[in-house]
Amino acid sequence: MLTALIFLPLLGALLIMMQSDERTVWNSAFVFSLVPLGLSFYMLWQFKVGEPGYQFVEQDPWIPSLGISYHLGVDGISLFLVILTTLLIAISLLYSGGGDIEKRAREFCFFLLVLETGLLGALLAVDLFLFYVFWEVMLIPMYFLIGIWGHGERVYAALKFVLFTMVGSLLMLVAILYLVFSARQHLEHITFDLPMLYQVPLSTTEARWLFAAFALAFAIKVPMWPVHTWLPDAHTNAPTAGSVILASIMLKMGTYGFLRFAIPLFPEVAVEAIPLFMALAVIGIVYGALVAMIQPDLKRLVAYSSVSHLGFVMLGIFAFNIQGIDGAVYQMLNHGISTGGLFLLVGMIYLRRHTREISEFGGLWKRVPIYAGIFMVVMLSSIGLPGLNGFVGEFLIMLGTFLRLKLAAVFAVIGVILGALYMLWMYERVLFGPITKAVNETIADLNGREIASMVPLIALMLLMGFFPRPLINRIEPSAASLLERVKVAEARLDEQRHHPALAAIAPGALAIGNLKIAVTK
Amino acid sequence: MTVDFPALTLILVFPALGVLFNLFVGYRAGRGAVSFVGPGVMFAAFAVASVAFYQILVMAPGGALTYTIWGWIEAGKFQTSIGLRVDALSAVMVMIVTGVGALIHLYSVGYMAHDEDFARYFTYLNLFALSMLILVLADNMLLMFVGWEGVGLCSYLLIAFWYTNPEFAYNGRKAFIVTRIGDAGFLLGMFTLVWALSQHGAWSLDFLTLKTHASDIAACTLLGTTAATVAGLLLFLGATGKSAQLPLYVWLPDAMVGPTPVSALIHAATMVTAGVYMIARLNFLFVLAPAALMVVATIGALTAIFAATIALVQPDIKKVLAYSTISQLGYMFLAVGSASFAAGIFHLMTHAFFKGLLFLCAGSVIHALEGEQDMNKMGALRTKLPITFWTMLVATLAISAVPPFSGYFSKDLILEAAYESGHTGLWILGVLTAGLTSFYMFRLIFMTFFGDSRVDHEKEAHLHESPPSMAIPLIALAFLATVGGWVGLPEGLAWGDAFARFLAPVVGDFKPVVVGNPAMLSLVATSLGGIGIIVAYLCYIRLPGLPVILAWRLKGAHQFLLHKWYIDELYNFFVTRPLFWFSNTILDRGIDHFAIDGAVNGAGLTVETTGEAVRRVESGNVQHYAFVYLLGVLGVVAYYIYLVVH
Amino acid sequence: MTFIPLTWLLGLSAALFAIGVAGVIVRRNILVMFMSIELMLNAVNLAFIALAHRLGSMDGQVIVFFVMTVAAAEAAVGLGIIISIFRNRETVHADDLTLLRW
Amino acid sequence: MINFSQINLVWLPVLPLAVIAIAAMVVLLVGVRVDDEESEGLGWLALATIAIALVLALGIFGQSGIAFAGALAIDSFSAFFELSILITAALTVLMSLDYAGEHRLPGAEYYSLLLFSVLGMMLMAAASDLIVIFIGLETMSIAVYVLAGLLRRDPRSNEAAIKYFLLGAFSTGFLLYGIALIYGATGTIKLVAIHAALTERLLSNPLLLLGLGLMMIGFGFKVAAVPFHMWTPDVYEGAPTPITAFMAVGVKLAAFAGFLRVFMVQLGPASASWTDVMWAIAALTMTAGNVLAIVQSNIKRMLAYSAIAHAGYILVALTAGGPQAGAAILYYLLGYAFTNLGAFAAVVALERRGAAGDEIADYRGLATRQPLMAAAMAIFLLSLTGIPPLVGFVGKFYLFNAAVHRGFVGLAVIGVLNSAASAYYYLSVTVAMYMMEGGLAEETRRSRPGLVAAIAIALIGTVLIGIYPEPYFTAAGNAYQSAMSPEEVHATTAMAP
Repeated sequence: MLTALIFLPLLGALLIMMQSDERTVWNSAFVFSLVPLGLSFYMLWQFKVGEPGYQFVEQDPWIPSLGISYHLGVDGISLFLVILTTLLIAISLLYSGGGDIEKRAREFCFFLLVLETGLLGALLAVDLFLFYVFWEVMLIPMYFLIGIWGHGERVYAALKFVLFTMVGSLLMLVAILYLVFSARQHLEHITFDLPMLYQVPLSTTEARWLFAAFALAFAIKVPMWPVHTWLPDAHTNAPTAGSVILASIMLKMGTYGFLRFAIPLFPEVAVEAIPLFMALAVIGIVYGALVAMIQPDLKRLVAYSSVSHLGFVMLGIFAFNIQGIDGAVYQMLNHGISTGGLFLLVGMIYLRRHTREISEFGGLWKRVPIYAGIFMVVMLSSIGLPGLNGFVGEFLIMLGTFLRLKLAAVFAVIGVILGALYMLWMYERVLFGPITKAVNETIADLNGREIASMVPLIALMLLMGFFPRPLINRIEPSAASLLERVKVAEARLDEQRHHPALAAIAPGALAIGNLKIAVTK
Repeated sequence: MTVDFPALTLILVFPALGVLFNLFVGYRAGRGAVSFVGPGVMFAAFAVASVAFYQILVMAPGGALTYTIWGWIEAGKFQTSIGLRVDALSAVMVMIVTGVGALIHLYSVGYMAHDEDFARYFTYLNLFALSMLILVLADNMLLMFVGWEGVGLCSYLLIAFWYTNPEFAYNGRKAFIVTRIGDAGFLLGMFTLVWALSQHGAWSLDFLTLKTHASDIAACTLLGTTAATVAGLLLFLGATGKSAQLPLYVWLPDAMVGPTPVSALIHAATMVTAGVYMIARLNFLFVLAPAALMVVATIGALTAIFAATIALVQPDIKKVLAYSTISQLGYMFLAVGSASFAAGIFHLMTHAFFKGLLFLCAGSVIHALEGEQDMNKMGALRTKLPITFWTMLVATLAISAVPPFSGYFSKDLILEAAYESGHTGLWILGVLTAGLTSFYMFRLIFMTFFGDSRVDHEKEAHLHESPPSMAIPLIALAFLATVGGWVGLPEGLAWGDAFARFLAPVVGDFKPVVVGNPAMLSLVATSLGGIGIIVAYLCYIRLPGLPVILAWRLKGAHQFLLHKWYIDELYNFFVTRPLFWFSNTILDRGIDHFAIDGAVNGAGLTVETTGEAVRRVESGNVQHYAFVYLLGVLGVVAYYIYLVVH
Repeated sequence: MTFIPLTWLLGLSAALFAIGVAGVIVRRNILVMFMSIELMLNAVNLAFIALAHRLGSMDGQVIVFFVMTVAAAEAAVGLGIIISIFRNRETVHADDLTLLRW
Repeated sequence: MINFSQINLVWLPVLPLAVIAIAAMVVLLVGVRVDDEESEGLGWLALATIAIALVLALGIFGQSGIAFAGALAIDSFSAFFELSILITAALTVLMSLDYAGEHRLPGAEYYSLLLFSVLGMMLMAAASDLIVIFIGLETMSIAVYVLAGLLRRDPRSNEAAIKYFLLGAFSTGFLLYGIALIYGATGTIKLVAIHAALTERLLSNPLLLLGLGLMMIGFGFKVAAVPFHMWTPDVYEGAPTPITAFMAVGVKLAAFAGFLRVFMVQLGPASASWTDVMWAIAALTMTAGNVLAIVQSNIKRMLAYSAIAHAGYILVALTAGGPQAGAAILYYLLGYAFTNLGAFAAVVALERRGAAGDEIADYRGLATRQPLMAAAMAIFLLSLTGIPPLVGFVGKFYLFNAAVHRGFVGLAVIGVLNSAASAYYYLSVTVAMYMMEGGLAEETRRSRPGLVAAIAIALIGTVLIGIYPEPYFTAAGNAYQSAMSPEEVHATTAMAP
C-alpha cells in the first residue's frame, strides 16, 4: 500500500506527459493528486492507535550484497506529515491551475507529482539508502520548479538551493557509509536497515562526527540559523506552489530527519548537544522574527517567519520530553498549514498586482473583504492564537522547553511576541489604512477556485486548534519510544560523569575515535 | 458540592451563533436582522446566566456548576480539557459580562446605525462576548488563556474597526502587541505552575488542582524564592498588560479611537478587568506569595494616582475617561493586592456599571455632536441632552464615591482594606486619588454640560437627544450605578456585606492586619472627594479663568501632564527605534547578507577565480603540456627516491 | 666477451632517456620533438637488452622487437598527421598550434 | 607454453578478438570502394561483427585460466571489460552512422580504425603479461590518434591529433621504462609471476618502486589523471564528437582494465608503496577536474574536464583497494560508459556541421524546441552529477562506500565535496536548456535513427542499471575475484567482508 502511495504520483506524472491539452493536463493532474490523498486518509483510518512501531511495513531485498532493502513503514511521526504532503500537493495543483502558472503546464504538473513521490518516499523509507535516494530525488523537481516558473533571480535561487542542500546531504552520505561500515564490524553483517543500525556501538568521537554530518545536512534543510540564507532566496523567487511545498513539507524533512535519524542513531551526542541546539533554535526564533519584521517583500517576510517557526520545532525536539516532541511534531503540521496558506495568499495577491512589495499595497480590505478575512485567520493561526492550531504546538513546545531549560523558554516567549508584531504590522500595511495606489482600487476579490484551495486549510486550523487529541494520540507512542532511547543515553552519560571507572574508559574510546579521525585526515 | 450543568455551554453557544450569523449572512440579511440577532444572543446568554446565578444562590455556599465539554491538549501526563465552571466568583462575572454586555450591544444598535459595516461590527462584538465568557467560565488556566487572547484579538479588531484611518489601525496593533507582552508573562506563569506541580506528580492547570496543590507550589523554590511568588509575579505581568497597569497601560488611552460602545464594553466594563478577575481567581496562590501581593498592591496604587494626574488636564472627553479607567483599575489591584479580593471584585462590578455608563453617556454626547470629542468645544449641553446629563451625573457621583451611590461602598472597602492590611502609604495614595478623581470627573461634567456653549454653530443647530435604543441602556445602567453598591453595605448596616459573604467560599475572607476605624477612614476619603468637587466647581463654574492662569503659571507641570509624562515618547525612543535599527542594520544587512551570504558566495567565487587562473595553464602549447607532465613525473620519482633513501 | 656493469648500461639508457625528454620539452619543431621521442624509446630498448642480458631471459629481447615495430607504426602515423597539419597550416612549430586552449 | 587441460578453451578468449580483427581488415578492404557519403553500410557491417563478438565474449564469463603461456587471461574480469568495451564500440558506431556521412569522414578508415582500437582495448583487458598490455595499449592508441585527426580539413581536428599523438608517444616512453624496470626487478613480465615474486625483500627494491611509479604515470596519462591530463580537453574538443565519446569511455575502460590488473591485482602486495601517491593523484584529479570544468563554456571541453573528475572518483576506489573497490570500479565504469556515451550522443545530435553548437549557450531553450532530447540530456547530466536513482549515483555510492570501508574517509569527503561542486556545472547546462530562452535554432536535417537508437540505449542503461544494480554489481564482484585468483573463481560469492 505504501508503495502505491509513493509511486502513484509518479505514474500520474508519466501519464500526464501523454496529455497535450492544457485544461485536461490540469484536471488530470489534480485527479492524480487526489488518489494518493484518498489513499493517505485510508491509511490514517487503518492506522492502529497506540502502536509505537512502524505500520503497513513492506520489506523486500533490493541490493542484498550491501544489505540494502526496500523497507517502507509509517509511524506516528511520519503519519500526518504524509497526509500533509498529499493534501498540500493537491491544493497546490488546484491553485496553480487557476492562472498562477502561465507556461509549460504539463512539465509543471509533472515535476510537482515527481516531487510528491520524492517527499513521500523520504517520509516512508526505513532503509537509510532508500531514504537517501528519495532525499536527493526531491531536490531535482524543486530545482526545476524554482528555476523554470520562478520570478526574479530564479536561477540563482534554484542553484543556491540545490548546492546548499547537496553539500550537507553528501557529507551525510559519507556518514551513512561510515556508520554502515562500523555496523558491519560490530553486527558481523552489512546492513542499511535503520532499526539494525540503532544497535551499532560507536566510540564517543565517532558518534560526534557522524552526528555532526547528519545534523548539518538536516539543519540546512530545516533551516537552522546560520545556514538559513538559501531559504529567503528560494522562497522569494519560487512560484507560489513551489514556496508552498518548500515551506510546508520540505523544511519538515529537516526536522523529521532529526527525529527519525540523527537523534535515535546518536542519542548520547544529541543529549550532549542540547545546549548548542537550543541556543541555535532560540537564535533562529528571535533572529528570524526580527529580520522578518523589516522585510519590504511579502514573501521574504513569510520566509523569515518560517525560520522563526522552525526554530520552535527544533526547540521542542531538543527539549527531549514528551510535551516538547509532541509539540514539535504538531508544530510541523501547523507550520505546514499556516505558512502554506500564507504563501498561497501572497501568491494570490501577486497574481493580481505582480508585485510583492508591501509598500505597493494598503487599504485592500475595502476591495477584498473575503481575502482579508481568510488572511486574518491564517495569520492568527501562524502567530499561535489560542483556539487555532498554532497555539497547541507552540504551547506544548514551550512547556517542554521550560521543563528542560527555563531560559530558552523565556526567549521562545519573546519570539511569540515578535511573531505577533511583524505579522500584524504586515497585515496592517497591506489591508488596513486608506487605498494609496490607484491600481488597487480595481483589484478583484478571491474567485471560487482560490477560496476552495483555502477552505481545507482554514478548516484544519480550527479543527486542530480545538481537537488536537486524535492527532496527539497517534503521534505520542512513537515519540515516547524515541524518548526511551534518549532517556537511556542520558542515564549512560550520567553514569560516565559520576562513575570514575567508566570515566577512565571514556578517554580510551576517545583515543580510538581520534585514531579514526586521524585516518580521515 | 458541584453540579454537572450542561446548560452552561449555552452561554457560549448563543454568542457563537451570533458570530456565525453576522459573519456569513449578516451582510445579506440586512441591518434589521443584525440589530435583532446581535443584542438578542446576548440577552439570551444573559437569561441562561441568570439561571446559573440563581442556582448558585440557592446552593449551599461553595457550590459550583461545572461541565466538561471535551478533553483538549493532552501530552504525556499533562492534561487539560475544555471545561466550564461557575462558582460564586464566575457567576458574578458572567452576570456582569452578559448583563452590561447586552445593554451595550443594544446601545450599539443606535450608535452604529449609520455605519456601513454594521454586520462586521456585531460579528466582532459577539466574538468578544464569546471570548470574554470563555475567559470567565474556564475551569482551567489554559482555556482561560484562550479567552484571554481572544478578547485581546477582538479589542484589536474593534479599535481598528475604522481601519481606513491608519492611526486607528496602528493603535489597534499597539493594543494587541502591548497586551501580548503581558500574555507572555501569563504563559511563563503557567509554565512555572506546571513545572512546580510536575515536581509533585500533578500535571494540570485546573483551578481545583491548583488550589489543592497550592502549598506544593509554594514549596518549590525557583530563582531563590518560591515558585508561587515567581508564578504570581509573571501572571501579574499578564494582568498589567490586559488591565492597563504600569508599565503596560500605554495602549488603553489610544484604544479610545474605537467606537465608543466598544470603549464602554471592552475598555471599561469587562476586558480590562480580566486581570483583576484572574488574580481573584488565583487568590489561593497569591495569599501564599505575599511578596507578589505587595507588588500588586503597590503597582495598583501607583497606577491609580499616576493615571489620575494625567486625567486632570486631558481635553478629550474619552481620554479623561480612559485614564480614569486606568486609575480605577489601579484601585482594584490595590484591593486584591491587599488580599481583599472580594472588595476588588466588588469595585470591578460597580465600576462596570458606572464606567460603562460614563462611556455610553460620552458616546451619546459625541453622537450628538457628530464625533466631537474635545471638551473645549462643548458646554451647556445640560438642557439639550437631559437624559444624557442626568445619567452621566449619576455615574459621576458614583465614581466620585459620593454616598449612597455604588462607587462609595466599593471604594470605601478598598481603602479600608488597604489601610487594614498595613499598607498605610498606599492608603494615602488611594485617598489622594479619590480627591483627584472627583476633581477631574466634575471638571468633565462642568466643561461638558455647564458654562456657556462652545459648540460649533452648524452642529448647534441640529443637536438632538439619542434614540431610545441608546437611552434605555443609559437609564438601566444609571439605576445599577446607583443601587449596585448596596449589596455590600458596611457591616452592621441592614444585611451588611452580603457580597463579600457570597464570594467568601471562593476568594476567602479578608483578614485585617491592623485594626482601623472604618467610619474614620471613610470620612477622610469622602471629605477629600468633596474637596475635589468643590475645587472643580471653583475652577470651572465660579472662576472660569483660573485653569488657564494655572496652566500658564505651572506651564512645565501642565505640559508634562498633558503629554502623559512623555511615556510614549520614552518607549518609542528606547525600545521601538533601537529594535528596528538592530534588525535592519545588524541582522539583515550585517549578518544575513554581508556575513553569511558573503561567505557562501565568496566560496563560490574563489572556486571560479582559481578555475579561471588555473585554466591559463592550458596554454594550448603541447610543449607546456609535456612540461607539466614532466613535473608530475619528477614528483613521483622524487617521492620514490625519498622512499628508497628512507 | 667483456662484461659491462649493468649499472653503466642503465645509466646510459637513463641519460639517453633524459636527453630525449629534454628534446621533447625544448625543441619547437614537431619533427624534432618526434625524433626525441624515438630516442626515448630506444633508451628504453637499451635498458631492456641490458636487463635481459643480466637476467638471462629472452622476454626482454622479445619486447625490444615489439617496441621497434610499434615505434615504426607510430612513425608512420605521426608523420601522416604532421603532413596533414602542414597542408592546412604551413607550420610544424609546436607553439603555432594553439587553436585549442583553455 | 600451452596448458593441455585447457586446450579446448584456449581459443575461446581469442575468438572475440579474432572476429574484431578480421572485421577490421574486411571493412578496410571493402571500404576502399565505398564513397564517403555512403559509409553507412560499413557501419552496419562493423556493428554486426561487434554484436557477434559480444555474444562470444559472453561465453568467457565464469571461465578462469591463462592461455598462450600466460599472455592472455581467460576470466570474467576480461569478459566484463570486453563486454563494456564492445557496448561502447557499438554505441559509438551507432552515433557515427549519420555523422560520418555528414562530415565526409573516410568510411573505410574510420570504421576499420575504430575496430582496430577496439581490438587493442580488448587485448588490454585480457592481457596478463606486460608485453601484451603494451601492445594492446599501442594498438588502441595509434588507431585513436588517427581517428582524432580524421576530419582532415578541420585544423582543430589536426591539432587534436598531433597533440594526442605527441603526448601519447611521450608517455608511452615512460610506461615502457616502467615496464623495463619492473622486468629488471622481478625478472619476469608475467603478471602472475610478478605477483608471486613480490616478496618482502623485493618490496624495497628501488628498481621495482621506480618502475611502479613510471607505470602509474603511463596509465595515469591514459585515464587522464592530473597532472598527466593536459591533453584531454584539447583532444576531446578537437576530435570528431563520436570519437571524443569513444575516447572518453573506451580508452578509459581499457586503460583502467590494465591499471586495475597491474596495480590492484598483481602489484597488490606492494600497495603500501603506491597508495600514498595514488591518494594524492586521486584528490588532485577530482579537484582540478571539477574546478576547471566549472569555468568552461564549450560543452565538449566541459565534458572533458568532467571525464577527468570521474577518473578521479575511480582513482579513489583504486587507492582504497580491496574486493569492494574492485567491484565498485567495474560497476562504475559500466554505468559511466552508458551515461557518458549518452551525453556525447546528445551533443552529436545538437551539433551543426563545423562544430557549431558546442557552446553551452547554444543549448538555451532546448527544452521547448526539442523536449525529449533535452530530457534525455538532462537525465545523463543528472546521472553524471550523481543524482539517485540513476547509475551515476549508485556508482559513486559504491566507490565511496569502498573507500570508507577501507578507512579512506578523508578521500571520500573530498570526493563528495567535489561531486557537490560538480553539480554546479552540470546543472548550469540544464539551466540553459530549461530556464533560458533563445539559443540556436535547429537546422532541419533528415532523421538519424542510429543516433536516436544510441541515445535510447544509453538512457535505458543509465536508468535500469541504476535502479536495479544488484546483478551487475555481483557480476563485477565475481569478475574482480576471478582476476584476483586466476586458478579458481568464486562463481557466486558477493563481496566477502
